[in-house]
Amino acid sequence: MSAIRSLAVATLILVLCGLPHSLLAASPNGKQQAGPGAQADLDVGRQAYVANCSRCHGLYATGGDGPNIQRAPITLGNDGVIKIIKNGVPGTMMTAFNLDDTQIGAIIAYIRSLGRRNEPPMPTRGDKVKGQTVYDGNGCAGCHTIDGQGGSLGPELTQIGSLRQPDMLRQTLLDPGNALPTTAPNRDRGKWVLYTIFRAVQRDGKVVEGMRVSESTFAIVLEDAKSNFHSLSKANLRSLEKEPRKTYMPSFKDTLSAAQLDDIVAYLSSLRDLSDTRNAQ
Amino acid sequence: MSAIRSCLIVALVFALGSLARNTLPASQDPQRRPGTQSAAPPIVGDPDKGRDLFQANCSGCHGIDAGGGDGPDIQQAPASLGDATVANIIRRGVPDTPMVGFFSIGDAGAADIVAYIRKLGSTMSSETTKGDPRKGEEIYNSSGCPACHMIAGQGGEIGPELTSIGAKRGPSNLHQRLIDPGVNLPKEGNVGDRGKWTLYLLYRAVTNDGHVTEGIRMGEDSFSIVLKDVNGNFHALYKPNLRSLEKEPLKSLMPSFKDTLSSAEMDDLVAYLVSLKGATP
Amino acid sequence: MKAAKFFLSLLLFCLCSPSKASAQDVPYKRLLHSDTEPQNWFMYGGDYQSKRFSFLKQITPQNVVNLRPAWIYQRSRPGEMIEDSPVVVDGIMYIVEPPSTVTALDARTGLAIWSWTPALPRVVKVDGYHATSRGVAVLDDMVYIGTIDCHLVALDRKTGAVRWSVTLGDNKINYGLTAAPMAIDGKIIIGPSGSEDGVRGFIDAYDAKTGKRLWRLYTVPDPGEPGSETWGGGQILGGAAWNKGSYDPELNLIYWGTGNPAPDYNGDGRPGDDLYTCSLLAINPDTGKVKWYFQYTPHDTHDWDGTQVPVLFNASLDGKPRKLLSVANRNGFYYVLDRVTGEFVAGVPFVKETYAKGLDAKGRPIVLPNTDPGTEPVLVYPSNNGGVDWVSPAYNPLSKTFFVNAREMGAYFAKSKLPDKPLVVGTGMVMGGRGNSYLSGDDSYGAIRALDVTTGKRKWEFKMQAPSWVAPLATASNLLFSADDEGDFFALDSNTGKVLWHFRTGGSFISSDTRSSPITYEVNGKQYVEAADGDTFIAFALP
Amino acid sequence: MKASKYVLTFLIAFLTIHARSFAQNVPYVRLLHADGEPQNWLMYGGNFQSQRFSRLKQINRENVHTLRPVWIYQPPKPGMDEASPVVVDGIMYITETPSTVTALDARYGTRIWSWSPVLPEHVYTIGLHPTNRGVAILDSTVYVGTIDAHLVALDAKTGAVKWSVLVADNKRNYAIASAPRVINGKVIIGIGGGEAGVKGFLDAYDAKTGARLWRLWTIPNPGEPGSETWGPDMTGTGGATTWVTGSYDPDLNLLYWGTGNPAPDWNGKGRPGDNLYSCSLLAIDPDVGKMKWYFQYTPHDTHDWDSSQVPVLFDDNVNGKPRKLVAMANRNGFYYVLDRVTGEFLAGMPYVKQTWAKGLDAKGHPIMLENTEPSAAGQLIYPSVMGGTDWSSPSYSPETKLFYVTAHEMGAYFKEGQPKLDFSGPPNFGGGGQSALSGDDAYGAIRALDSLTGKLKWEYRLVAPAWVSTFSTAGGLVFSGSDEGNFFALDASTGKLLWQFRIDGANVRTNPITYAVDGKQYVIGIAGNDFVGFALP
Repeated sequence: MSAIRSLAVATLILVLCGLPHSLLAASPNGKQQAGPGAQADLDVGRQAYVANCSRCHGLYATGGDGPNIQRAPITLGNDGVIKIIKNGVPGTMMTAFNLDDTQIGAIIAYIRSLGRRNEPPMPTRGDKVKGQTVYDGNGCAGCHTIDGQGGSLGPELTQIGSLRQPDMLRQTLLDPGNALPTTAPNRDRGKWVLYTIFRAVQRDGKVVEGMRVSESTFAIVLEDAKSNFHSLSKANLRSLEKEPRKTYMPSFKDTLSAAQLDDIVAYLSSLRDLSDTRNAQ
Repeated sequence: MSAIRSCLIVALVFALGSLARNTLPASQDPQRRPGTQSAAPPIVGDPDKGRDLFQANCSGCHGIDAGGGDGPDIQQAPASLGDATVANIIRRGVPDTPMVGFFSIGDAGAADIVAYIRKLGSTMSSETTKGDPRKGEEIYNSSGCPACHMIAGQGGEIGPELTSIGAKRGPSNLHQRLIDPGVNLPKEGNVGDRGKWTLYLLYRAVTNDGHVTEGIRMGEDSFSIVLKDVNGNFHALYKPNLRSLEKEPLKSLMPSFKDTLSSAEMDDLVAYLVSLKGATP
Repeated sequence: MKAAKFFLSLLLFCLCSPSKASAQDVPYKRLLHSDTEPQNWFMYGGDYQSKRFSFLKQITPQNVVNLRPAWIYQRSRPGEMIEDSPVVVDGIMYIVEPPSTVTALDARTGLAIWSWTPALPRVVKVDGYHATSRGVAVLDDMVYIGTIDCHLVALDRKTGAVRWSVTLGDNKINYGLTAAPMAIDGKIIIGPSGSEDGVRGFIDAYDAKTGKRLWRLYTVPDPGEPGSETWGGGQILGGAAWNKGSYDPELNLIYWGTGNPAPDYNGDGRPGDDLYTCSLLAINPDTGKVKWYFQYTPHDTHDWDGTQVPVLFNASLDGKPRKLLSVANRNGFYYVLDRVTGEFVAGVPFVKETYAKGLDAKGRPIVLPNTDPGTEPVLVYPSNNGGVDWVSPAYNPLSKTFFVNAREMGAYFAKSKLPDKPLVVGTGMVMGGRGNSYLSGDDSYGAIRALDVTTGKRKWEFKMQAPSWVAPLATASNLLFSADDEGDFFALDSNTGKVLWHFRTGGSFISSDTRSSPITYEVNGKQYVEAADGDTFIAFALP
Repeated sequence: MKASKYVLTFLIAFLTIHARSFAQNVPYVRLLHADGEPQNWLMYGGNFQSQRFSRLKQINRENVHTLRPVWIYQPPKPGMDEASPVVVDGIMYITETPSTVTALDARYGTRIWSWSPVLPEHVYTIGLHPTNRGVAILDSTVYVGTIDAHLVALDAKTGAVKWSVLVADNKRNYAIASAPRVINGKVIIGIGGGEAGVKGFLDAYDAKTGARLWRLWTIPNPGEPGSETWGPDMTGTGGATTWVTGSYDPDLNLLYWGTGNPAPDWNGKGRPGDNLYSCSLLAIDPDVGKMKWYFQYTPHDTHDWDSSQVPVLFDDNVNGKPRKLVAMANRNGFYYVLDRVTGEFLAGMPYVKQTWAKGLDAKGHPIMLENTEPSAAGQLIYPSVMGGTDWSSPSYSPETKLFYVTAHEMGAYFKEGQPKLDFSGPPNFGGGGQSALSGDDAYGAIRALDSLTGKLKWEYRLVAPAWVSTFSTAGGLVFSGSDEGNFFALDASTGKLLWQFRIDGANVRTNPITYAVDGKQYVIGIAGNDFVGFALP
């Protein structure tokens, strides 16, 4: 898979590029619109969704042959999604569906109900202001970028609060190697684990260890701990092994107090900037 | 120009291609085939208003006479696609091409532009014809035309297909071609900044070993050329292997009927050709 | 050597002598003996037996390392993924640019000669299939294409002018053509897609000259007709025969696979075997009547269409010469049948499969419990894309080896409640659940597998990063060409599976798709291998 | 031989230092000495002088005929790719239409990351293609201008946005397709939109923060010096955009940037006078953003002949005296050599057929002929609206001292129409247009000009006018392409065809480059939607 790292990005790009831009414009007001959420609607919605959408987007809209659309009603607005369902997305597999408005409304309500499931609640404990000092005081910025500031080794955290549950953030801080982030299910390939560390031994015995940023049947690109890219032809490798559960991120189990942990989780959860970074300028 | 021949088609494809992926109002007849008129009643626009709008917004790419420039020749677009379709292309653009949507022009403005393009494109076909199409058809068959030309799937493959020639060429133009076939041969639509290219242009190629090939240019680039000889055979020639490659302007594989047909017969034949406005089967 | 010389001279004759007109015509006779013209690739599958095998030997395991692109042709318009398997006749290549544009190329330079595009409805319905085409058929002086809006069109081979065009089914209810047509003596045969909307599958035969329909064979019965009892009184839907079949001129039988019943993942409404879905039909092309049928997957609830291309071959079993055919089926089993009688000869899994204990003496799967999609997802191997999907296999008759591009992947299958009122065909997809919640890509892979053609026993495999969508191509020089899902086209030693050469064609799943069916041909004594990827058709040759 | 050995060893030495541990950090000093690391192609134009000359010579006259593709990359969204890749230590940064940035493994063409902007509902691109010509890199940041006129800084490792600023309002048809020019701590970016009459300017931004340092308007405000060249009524005056990347002389600390046509394009009645500073070359002090000198190639242009060609900087002896020079093959059909210290005109002559000027006077001003203005009936003029050459870059070889340009031999009927000068509302074209001559009456050519005089040394003819940049190498080669998708190599001193390969592509608008990884030299050809890497067997 070329560009494993950018899969998530790519899925997004697929959506964004594919859409008539008009739909993108809908995003701001999108948040205000709340889909009809009555349970009856949800059942109708699930039926209609399963019949028409699930084959490509998965039963829980997390993607499959098509992209993950759980957040589509939030980022595009109901109108945006309605347009897509009615008109399809030119140049993609998303064709137009001639469904009546009630059906479409029910489908969107169903997708929103799924989306909500992923809307992380703000943690009850912890002080996000203190959390930021914990973040700055523990070298997180050395590897992570927030709003354009920080290192590039680890995932960007600008929007992490809206992507990850607090308890999952906590888990990751305690046991980073466990449950590494994955890509959205892509086409017929399933999800792929991001930031997986590989150990490559070249024919001349030279060892390269790094995170997989790109891999194909014949070549792999690893990014080492110093954030240097190593482009390797598999034919020149004596061995290439995954190192599951291994990660460049240290565990903060022993370095952070329970309180500090709550604070930093609170801080991370508060990072929910969904706006296009540059428009914020 | 690879596939000179197909450029016209390509130009059309740009338009039609967009229809498949771009949604248009329900006034369109989805089963429409090229050459036939749109089922939608032509929008009534003002060609004079359209002229200004066209020069302001369209001429830069499509040429001031709509004969093509950076963009394709669109003189016949309203005739072959229907007014509503062209109006929609003007407003919505053609996805994945430089043709952006001129949404700001509005429906009325688009209609005006279409009216102007129609005016540009229909300068010839507004003429009237004397002569009897039925007699003309007999002359067509008895004069050996079907050997080279195809109408509705029947006939030869050397000359241009005539199934809908009446929708593309006016009587005087057709008349003139029957008299002097080599003069102003048909041209392909202008794609890119290449100007229009002459179709059915005869070439004479002499290979380094002295083998001579004469035929119609089907495709050419800077290093190779494909000629179709009088038997309809393709000859793919690599220019470095050619001693000489000469255009034979004014020459055509089609004989002149100046002396073989009486002026009455000529009128009948022209009348028949003008009557050919059908869609391809 | 001698053979090669002969072809060479034949070619020079074809391309250089003015009288090559005759050579550029393709009478049925030439299709019948396509093996004697290895310089041409006459049809989808290469020949009537669908071997995807070439007798060309210029490119060998020794020199394949020098293979490089000779030319590149990029489609003239953006569109869906290219799944085309080109046809090459006497130096002219006929390709299909998605969805339904036919373009004739100079097979030596990739220079376009003519191009034809249908005027499509502004919204083309393609529920459950892609807006693309897998290729054309040629016969005499015409090229035949099935368009995405379900027209079968005959084009002039010299100009691309339309000779005739007929409508098979209404695209408004999701009938569409993606398969390459089959051209036999005076007939064009093709079947439409559409099962995901519950359309009724059929196979049509048309007069090659006039476009007059000669017969239509529905793949699922009308209520009351024989076979209807296998639907338990439920709605009889699906069975689209959306891929190409094979042909035995001597037995005068065509062999054609049928697709899944609808709804795909919930069979509650159609108790029984659901004939003749997920089956292979042996059809008399003169009458359109079924001589025999064999159902791979009775009562399918996993979207395992039986539309894989059957490969026809002869072999002696227990000392007796037999006329056989084999299919690597989407359900994960490899089948060998007697193509005269339809009798089941052998069958073994060719990928991991967890839905059946095996096949009984008649070749019927012994289904395991809890493999039917549940209200809660059930993990089953293979996934809904199967052990292999529409992607053709290849067969090397010299080494008696069958090559398949296998998909090692499982999926969670779940069914959903069916609507109470009967389905109205064409109102949207009727999946009745879903089967594409895949296992992690890191837990799956793809592999080119070499099987003994009579037993299905594996000889070797070549593992790939992920399941791929590219057909293998076998040559007499013991080469096997295919490509992975990341956009690398490669050559293997067909005896060992050792990779000898690879080239990055750059499509890959993440940019444009890699879903081609490579072919090989020869012009002026130079052998080419063609592969499509992304937006690009590439012809490879030796320096 | 010796030389080549030297270069090779030098190269290997260099690579062993850099290539393995893809350093990926590009301090300004590396850009300054770009010629010192020929394995990399660090910026648009190859170096600050925009010479598009590579000192790599592994691929040369003797072996170029064995050149063949080694990988292909196809962007997911088909479009007309005009990118000029940037290669740094084995990583290639390309742009895909309209404004996507992608990092590739330069050896295998596999993708590492990709970033796309979220574009607004409607993007105005009147008179320009929704495409992008490349990125700039400084330290660990990649800079790109987007079609909706933002300038964005991306992390070179991940594509994460570091900062993004709005350069101009796209609703007024301001758009960016050109690559930024990065100099010490500054990002210089130009804009397009002249066909909609936007008012041209050049901007400089702080590379670290994105703060705007200065803006230089290319058209004076009413009352300012130069305003008198627009006639009495200055309202709605537009054009003189800066839509192709300029060059830089670090010693003189001067930027050299071309400006586009005045608006409306084909009807000059509303703007009597020279229309400064349209169709000019501007020499700018990058510290203050002030013009040091200007040279106007086409006063009062009415043929859409932007002077948005890349100015090429080189030094040579003129009449025995060493001079610092800047040369441009202009869209108006003339080749110009100026003193880049003073802007003094030194030499100029046509390099394609032109029928609008009798020649250039001592100051380099064109001596206009009668009846060359667009007319309602249509006035046949050479060159066409495409000009003798357009934005595709030329190259200059310090070894042959030749200037290699993609020439368009084509005329057109220029027609005057009624301009719609409403710069408050939606974009408009500038009153008129052209209908080009038949393609059979035109052709293209790669031409080698004497860099000091513009005299034709040799030409290689093409079937049609091409839109492909050239680059030359120390291997004695000139690479370019045809409009039909052929990519080829010519002998730099004779113009003899040495190799060609057909990439094909609906729209061929290529900026080919060359680079090396682990001692292997690659050439990138781009046509239509394919990026093709070529190398020796």
